[in-house]
Amino acid sequence: MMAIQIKPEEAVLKIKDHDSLMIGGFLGAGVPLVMIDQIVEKNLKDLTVISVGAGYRGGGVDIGKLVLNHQIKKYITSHVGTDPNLIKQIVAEEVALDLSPMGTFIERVRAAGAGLGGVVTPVGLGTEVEEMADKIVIDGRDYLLFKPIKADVAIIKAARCDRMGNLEYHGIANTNPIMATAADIVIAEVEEIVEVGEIKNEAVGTAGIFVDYYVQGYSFEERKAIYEDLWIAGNKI
Amino acid sequence: MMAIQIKPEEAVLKIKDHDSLMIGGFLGAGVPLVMIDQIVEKNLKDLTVISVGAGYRGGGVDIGKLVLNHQIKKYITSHVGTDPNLIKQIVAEEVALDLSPMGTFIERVRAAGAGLGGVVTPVGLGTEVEEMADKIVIDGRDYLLFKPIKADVAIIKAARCDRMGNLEYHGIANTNPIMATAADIVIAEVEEIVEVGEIKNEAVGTAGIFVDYYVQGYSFEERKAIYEDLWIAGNKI
Amino acid sequence: MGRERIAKRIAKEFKDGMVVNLGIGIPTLSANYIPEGMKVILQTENGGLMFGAAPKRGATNPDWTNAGTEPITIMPGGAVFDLATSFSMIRGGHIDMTVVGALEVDQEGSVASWKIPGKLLTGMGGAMDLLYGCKRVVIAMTHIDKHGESKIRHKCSLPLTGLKVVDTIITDKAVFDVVENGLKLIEIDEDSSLDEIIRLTEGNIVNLDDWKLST
Amino acid sequence: MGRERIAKRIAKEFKDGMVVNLGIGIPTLSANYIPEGMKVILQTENGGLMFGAAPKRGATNPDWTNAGTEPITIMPGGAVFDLATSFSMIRGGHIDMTVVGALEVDQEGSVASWKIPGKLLTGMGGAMDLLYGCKRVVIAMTHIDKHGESKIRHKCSLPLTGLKVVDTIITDKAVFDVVENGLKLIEIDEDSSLDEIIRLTEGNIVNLDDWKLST
Repeated sequence: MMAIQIKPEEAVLKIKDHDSLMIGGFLGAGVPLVMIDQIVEKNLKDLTVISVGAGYRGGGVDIGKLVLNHQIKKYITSHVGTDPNLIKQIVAEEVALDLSPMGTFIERVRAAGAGLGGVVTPVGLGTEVEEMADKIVIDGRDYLLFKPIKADVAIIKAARCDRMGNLEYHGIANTNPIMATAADIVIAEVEEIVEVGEIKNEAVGTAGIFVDYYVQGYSFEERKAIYEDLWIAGNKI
Repeated sequence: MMAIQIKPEEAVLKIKDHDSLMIGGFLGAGVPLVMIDQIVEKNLKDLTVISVGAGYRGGGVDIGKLVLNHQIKKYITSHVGTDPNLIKQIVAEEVALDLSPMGTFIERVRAAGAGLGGVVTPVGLGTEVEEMADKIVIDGRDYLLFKPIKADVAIIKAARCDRMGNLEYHGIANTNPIMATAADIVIAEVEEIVEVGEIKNEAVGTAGIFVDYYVQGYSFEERKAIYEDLWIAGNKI
Repeated sequence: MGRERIAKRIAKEFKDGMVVNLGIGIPTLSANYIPEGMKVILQTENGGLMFGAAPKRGATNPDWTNAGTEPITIMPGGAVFDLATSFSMIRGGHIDMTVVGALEVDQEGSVASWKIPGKLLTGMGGAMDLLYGCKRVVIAMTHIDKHGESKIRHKCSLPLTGLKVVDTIITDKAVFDVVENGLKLIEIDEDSSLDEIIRLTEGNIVNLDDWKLST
Repeated sequence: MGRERIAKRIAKEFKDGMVVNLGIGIPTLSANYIPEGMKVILQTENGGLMFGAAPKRGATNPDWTNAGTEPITIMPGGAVFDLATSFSMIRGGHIDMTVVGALEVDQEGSVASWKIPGKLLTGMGGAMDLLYGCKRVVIAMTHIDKHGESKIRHKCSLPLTGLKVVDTIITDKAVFDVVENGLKLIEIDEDSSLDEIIRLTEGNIVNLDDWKLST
């Protein structure tokens, strides 16, 4: 079915308590900020969040808001070091943690979207990661076999979207194009919605056939202001 | 090391008799035509060709020239139906055939380039393909496990290349970006060589770090003329 | 000849917004019969979405081709991508329907299309991925072979392309759905008859009650 | 403090045209010491190649960030890509060198950096992929911890990030290569001495004959 535009407050109704929820982005960058705020407002509970890392450094920003609001029961990721609140909830066993190395994590998401049965990787051999996977031998060499990771809903972030749901990414797209393939329902938050034909065939990073709903997020200038404030506060610029 | 520009007749010297050679493209489309002609001229022997399919329909064009010149000892592919000469050589056991389904084939090439130990796919279960792979069970479901496919040399085709070897593809890139990752030596044939900065960051389809050598191929207009002639001859247009 | 007839009948399976991969031959022909105003998103497995009619001489683009290396156009809203992305799309269940030809289909929904031992040797190409990965698999073929034998079999005799993967069979004479224990007759072509269908179909038809005459 | 000293020493490992991934902290600092005229291609694992200096206020781009979500610039000739592509690049052996910090390294080239049971819980992030996949692994860290204990151990006591993966260790006091049966001393910092290095290095130094004084 064709992707359709809805309001963020309608889009959030597609997510239910106890859902597994992929959130695109990378440790705060390239994250669907408006949709996350909606999830906070809607106070969805017991979510299994699937994200390559936690939210922006220090916590309380983007995904960190879901943490502060105690909406997460399980976190499937490769890194939580940026959010001390999340670490506290993990230590207190309020949130279950499911870790894999970053390259393995994203390959597991890709496998789910690509109809593959697993990921065969040497990364993590000889470490505790061996306990997180099965070991298999191919041509006399050891590998770890991981299962795919899929989700009920993915909320992702792109720069532009056309009326068919085709997404164009600007800059570093990080996990967004991969997560777009691996969830039953895909909601894309974009800076700008344009007419069909304005995004060149070659510039389509996620084809519209993967997208169910698209919502208007912050404009590029608004996002720039949000991140500059964070960076100024953190003495980064 | 930085990619460097060389002449096609120098580039072909990087390929040796008995090498495994990936050839980008798809059944004649998006193929490195100039480099293939060089390989014919150099009369390289006993090549293991790795290509998603055979050459342009009817044979004798692009990869089909290597067939006519009896330069191939093994063909790793998913489809040879377009080249009757190749089929004859396979039937005569002059050329060994190593088949896998198309999606599995390209995923095996990707695995080699991506440092993965294998490909786990359900495609081909219940068919003769089961004999081409190992069977594994994950969560009670059967899958086939295929090994990665890598090559000594890959010759690929892109539209534009900058002086750092960054490649931009126009239209359907097919196997070219994947093969660029899976060979010890990568030679890119391009229509146009431009200065660094002319290819937008987002438009880089293969980063220059994957490319060892780039050569000037036919221009877009020349390629268009070549394919229009083929299509007119075949009553396609 | 039944080619156009089959193609027209295939087109009745299209729905607005559907993502479809059409095999070469008759299935590709069916694109000519997409109803006016309906948007069907055609995928080509070499790496494109939303392709349109063949271009005219002089207006071709050597980088816009279909899986048969024929020139195509790509429409506004279309996308191009590499082959790994294309087959991830196919295998990952993101294509709503594929329509492909076959040498044989059987009552269990298995299909043979890629190999005749000692005779036809082409390789399976993308067919197995399509049969496995697409949400709905429609086989389009002539009902009988050139020797008059039914191509709808109890069990395929040729090497399989896919095991128990077919949802619907469209021939020049009838339409069947593959159901629990065999085939359900859905439609009979107006130039055929129930008697003929029963006579020319080797596979078990388990439901003969719900068919209609196609127009 | 030795941070700048270590960063400067790391920079001596750079070669023209090299593709390098620098870990956060001291390794990232070393980019400031890339010799004039030398082109080192920096990769950031979140998905970029050829990043340059941090931008000024007002000139940042929220879509151009490093793995620490700090603003970066991307230079002409750079490329951006998704995370699967980035880690394929890393794991597939397409990065010439990575320089990362560590809590401990041992004489077998194993390294611990991601976990202190009961204390530090962050997840391994991309560290394991980098250690496994990059052609050359350089560990950059202070020679001793805050208790004065050697961070170069016979055997790592903390959970490993990588088993037998390290090629070179750069500290504020010395440089070692990991060789067959232990560590080969390559360089001693001018403010240190052979005696001190021997005293402060728990891991086996098997070759003490080929070192030079760093300047």
